[in-house]
Amino acid sequence: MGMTLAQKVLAQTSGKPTVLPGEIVDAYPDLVMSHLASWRSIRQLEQVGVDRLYDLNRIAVVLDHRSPARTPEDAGHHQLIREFVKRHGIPVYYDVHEGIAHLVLMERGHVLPGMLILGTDSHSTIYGALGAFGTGVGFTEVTSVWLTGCVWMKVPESVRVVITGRFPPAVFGKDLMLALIGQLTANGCTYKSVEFTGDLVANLSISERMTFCNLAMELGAKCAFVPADAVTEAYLAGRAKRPYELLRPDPDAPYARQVTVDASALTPMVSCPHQVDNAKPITAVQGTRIHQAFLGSCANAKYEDLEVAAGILKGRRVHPDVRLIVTPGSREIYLQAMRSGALQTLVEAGAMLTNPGCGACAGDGGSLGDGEVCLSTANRNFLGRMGSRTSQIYLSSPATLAASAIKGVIADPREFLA
Amino acid sequence: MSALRVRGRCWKVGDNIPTDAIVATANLFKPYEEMARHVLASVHPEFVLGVKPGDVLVAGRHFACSSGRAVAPKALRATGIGVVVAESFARTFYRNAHEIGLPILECPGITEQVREGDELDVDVEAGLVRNLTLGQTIQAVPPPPFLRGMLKAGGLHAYLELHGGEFVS
Amino acid sequence: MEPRVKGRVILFGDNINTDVIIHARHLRTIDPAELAEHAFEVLGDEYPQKLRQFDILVAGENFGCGSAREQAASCLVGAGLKAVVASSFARTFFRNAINTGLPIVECPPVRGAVQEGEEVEIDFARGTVTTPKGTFTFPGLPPSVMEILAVGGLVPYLKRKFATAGAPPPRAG
Amino acid sequence: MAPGDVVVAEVDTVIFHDLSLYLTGRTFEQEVKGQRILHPERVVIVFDHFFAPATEEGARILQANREFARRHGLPHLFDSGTGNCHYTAIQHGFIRPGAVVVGSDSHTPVHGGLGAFATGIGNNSIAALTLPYGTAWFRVPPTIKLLLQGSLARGVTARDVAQYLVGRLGEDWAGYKAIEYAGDLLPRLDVEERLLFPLMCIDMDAKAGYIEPDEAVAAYIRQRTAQSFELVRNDPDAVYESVQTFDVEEVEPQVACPPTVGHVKPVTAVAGEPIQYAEVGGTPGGRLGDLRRLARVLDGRRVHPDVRLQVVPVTREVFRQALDEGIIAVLHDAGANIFPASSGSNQSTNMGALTAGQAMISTHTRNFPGRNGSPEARIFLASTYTVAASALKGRIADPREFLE
Repeated sequence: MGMTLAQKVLAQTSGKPTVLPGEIVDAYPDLVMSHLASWRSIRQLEQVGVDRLYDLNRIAVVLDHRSPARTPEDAGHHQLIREFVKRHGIPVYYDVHEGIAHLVLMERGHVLPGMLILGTDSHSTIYGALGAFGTGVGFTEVTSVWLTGCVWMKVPESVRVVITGRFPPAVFGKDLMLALIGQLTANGCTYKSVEFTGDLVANLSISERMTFCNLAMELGAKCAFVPADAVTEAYLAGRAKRPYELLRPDPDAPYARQVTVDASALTPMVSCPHQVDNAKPITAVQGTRIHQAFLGSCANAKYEDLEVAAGILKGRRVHPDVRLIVTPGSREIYLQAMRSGALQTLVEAGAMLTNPGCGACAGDGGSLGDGEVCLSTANRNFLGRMGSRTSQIYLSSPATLAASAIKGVIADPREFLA
Repeated sequence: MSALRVRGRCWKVGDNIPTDAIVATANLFKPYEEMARHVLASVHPEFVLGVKPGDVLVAGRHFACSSGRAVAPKALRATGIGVVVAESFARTFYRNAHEIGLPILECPGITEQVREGDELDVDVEAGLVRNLTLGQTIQAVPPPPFLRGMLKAGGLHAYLELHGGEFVS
Repeated sequence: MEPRVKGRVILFGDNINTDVIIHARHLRTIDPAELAEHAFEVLGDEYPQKLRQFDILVAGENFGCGSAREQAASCLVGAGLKAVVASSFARTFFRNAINTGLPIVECPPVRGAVQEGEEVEIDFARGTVTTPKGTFTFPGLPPSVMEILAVGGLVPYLKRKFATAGAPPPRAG
Repeated sequence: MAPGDVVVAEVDTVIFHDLSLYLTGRTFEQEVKGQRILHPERVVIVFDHFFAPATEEGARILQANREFARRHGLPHLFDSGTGNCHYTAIQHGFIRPGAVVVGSDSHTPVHGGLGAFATGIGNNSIAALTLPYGTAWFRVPPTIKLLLQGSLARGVTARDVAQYLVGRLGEDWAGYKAIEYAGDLLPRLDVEERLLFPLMCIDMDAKAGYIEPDEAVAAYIRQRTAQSFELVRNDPDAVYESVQTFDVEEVEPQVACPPTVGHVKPVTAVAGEPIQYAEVGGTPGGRLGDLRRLARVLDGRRVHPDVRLQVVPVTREVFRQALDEGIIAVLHDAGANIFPASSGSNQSTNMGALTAGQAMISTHTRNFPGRNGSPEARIFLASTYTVAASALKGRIADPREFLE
């Protein structure tokens, strides 16, 4: 029997010809990403008392969650990390000005099809947008992999999501994922690998593929993939740090489940407080008053996302009772949006533009007061995540966000993008 | 003894103490009692531990410079001190202290003539500081009549209430 | 890790996420005891204290979903919890629990069989959870994972490993 | 009226930032009870410290401020991201020659550079007197005239001269006094550069700083407001306590070193001091001129890898203009990080905290221990050029080598 992508990557990285779902393997990840949590991994390393790292070239450190330092503690943690990186000569290191770790590592060609990548961030599933197996781990596990190079992994079963049709106007990858999470629930793919396929996916931009694989985490997935193809190759041209192969699943690979989604039947979606799977069509929540709109996070602060929002906001003004915070995902995105004029448009419309990074999504700026409501393009709306425990977070696409920022209430973007 | 006559133990700090050291930004939005627990902690950690109501804070030149921060005199008052005597005050603090009714007295030469722990008797109206431990009297600059009136009333707001929103000379 | 644990149960529902277990603002430390002072705080200021009065946390589906933050597991250790029983776990929480030495049991019937404050007993060797409404079995964890849990987590495990082996293993082919 | 008299003056503009409004609002509602705000339209509120609050406390403060403004019908609230409070007030036409401007930010005297009488007064003063009665009390200060003569040497800006004066004259030199700046240097500077003098008069403890407004100021104001104003000229027989002349030709780039603003040295005396953070922002930095100067030094170069360079435009308009001029691209390419228009790292309310042993060089105004995080961190203050050069070198550096 053939193998799914998850099986192939784990077989390859554990030195086996084949692996089966359920089997536990000792795999050697190609890359271990740690963000601000790195300081904790460094402290654990001191606990273990060993300082010789397995392979410096498989380590990536990116400071994104609290950038720049907000407190002396943050500043101290950053300093500890910088010193560690320097002392060991870790070559893949990006400081606080670069942006969200996931996006930076993909843009700079560190993420390639077929790689096994661990990250101290649950949304490491996003690496599947380039055909890599990305999954989140805790900081102690990072310490362990720094030292041993190795991690135990249970080979996951796979779920195939076949997407057909085309998006109607004002419907995007985010809407599809919110609908899918609503349908399958937050527990729908726990411990599983999700493979996206179908006509729509074949032509989908890497940006939208990132949104797919990122949000798959909110299904509980261990990893998610859009199998690498010509679109992947085009993205990696000029970026890839080394040669790679286009790893694809075997035609007879075993899937625990197949789900088919007809994109043409979708409408703009909003996830309501306090769970991502509490997803509803825009028509069910439109008119809900918002105080803050956050265009940011690894889910939807990519260049295309900024362009979509700017397209709607062009020549219009953010509602006076709304704060629109725009946090581009990375420096590359920031610069691209600057050169295209999208940033100018957003600033003219009244947005507050912050430095690239995780920003408000990770509680770093844009905190909410009691009873305040935020519409966000991020991937989580859990109770209290962005501030007060009486605040509320709704999630949507950048288009819905832009329309809502103009109206001051959750609004249907189709009015602007018919 | 009126509020403008204070007798207590002397606590000393140096020149150019910024308002940041009186109330750090991190404590700016705390209740005054909470602020009072950290007053001057970075320059004189024993002060908040030992200060008693009616004690006298003696400072060098340019006391309470840096940010305007009108909570600084309020936090000082919340520690219980009765008066601040300094070689000189930063302008905004000078204003702010009078406006909230915290007695302060400008007294050039004071730091040379008192030691930490000395017993002081301060007469703000008369502009006199008596060092009871050393048996010396030091002449200070009494506040001008306008500010004395404000101090006696208990601050600007109390003054305006007393005089129906008018300034009387 | 003790072969058997027994104690009073604190009950939670489905999809308890890591933002609820320990908010990002408290991730300034990795000390389990300090973290425990803020566990479940978002549900109410009384929660960190309340948690300490119980021994075993029982929850429904998808416990620990959300971030990969390891403190979601270690704060429970700091609060003195001896084990977590859930109908299912989010995978990052599952790994983090093992790595911080917090025993976890996946046993769906338990959630419906206990009330908060009741006593249950977990026998890890036999793979059973005994509740007032009966005894339920659960599949054991793989031996490689049990090895980590048995010594109290990944740091002690690594310490031991390097003390005996001396150097990292050879690189994979 | 004569120096020493107490006068009560009608206030034209009251400036609040988020911190001062919160404290003043609390005093107004809890201590000065039952009063209404006499002139809501004269109140300018700018959220510039907690520009994107990282804490719930910050969010609550902004929320309380928004509610205060709504409750009292204050129409001019500029929410997070608009800019630094003083430049936002200027940008939106609230400052005019001859106006009386107060605020509880100590740098309110900056507006004296546009011919206003402007000074910092306490929250209590504003809560008890200015809000309910529309006035403020002042003791008429004696005035000192400082004549600044000559042209600036290469790599030297108004900032350096203003800082040099603080170092030379002392931190309490002008206590309770006003300083009028004059001399042939001023007409050679653009209007925003001149503002550095009254801005930094506070570092000599002056009550106010003033520059007699000229046509350049009038043109600058006209770009920002349609309201009429008069260019108030000094009385020919104005009495000064003293007149002092400084020749600025010899002034070198200056750095204010820890622990106080008066600890000023020529850059050559501190060059080589390692730094981890550099910031161009705050009331004396982050103006369009600063961003241009910064870009001039950084163009085609890279910030030192050990340094985080933070750039904070003073207003949204400045940022927009800098985008158009390609400045932001130059700064980004050099490795700088750009932040929303705000007060940036001032007091590290929203960013810019330092841990023990770290050092920052910035265009901000204060360097007291503990101002930005740990009391064991060190803060150096300098001109945009010096901050730029230092960011490139990773150490405090003389900017003149980059400005051939």
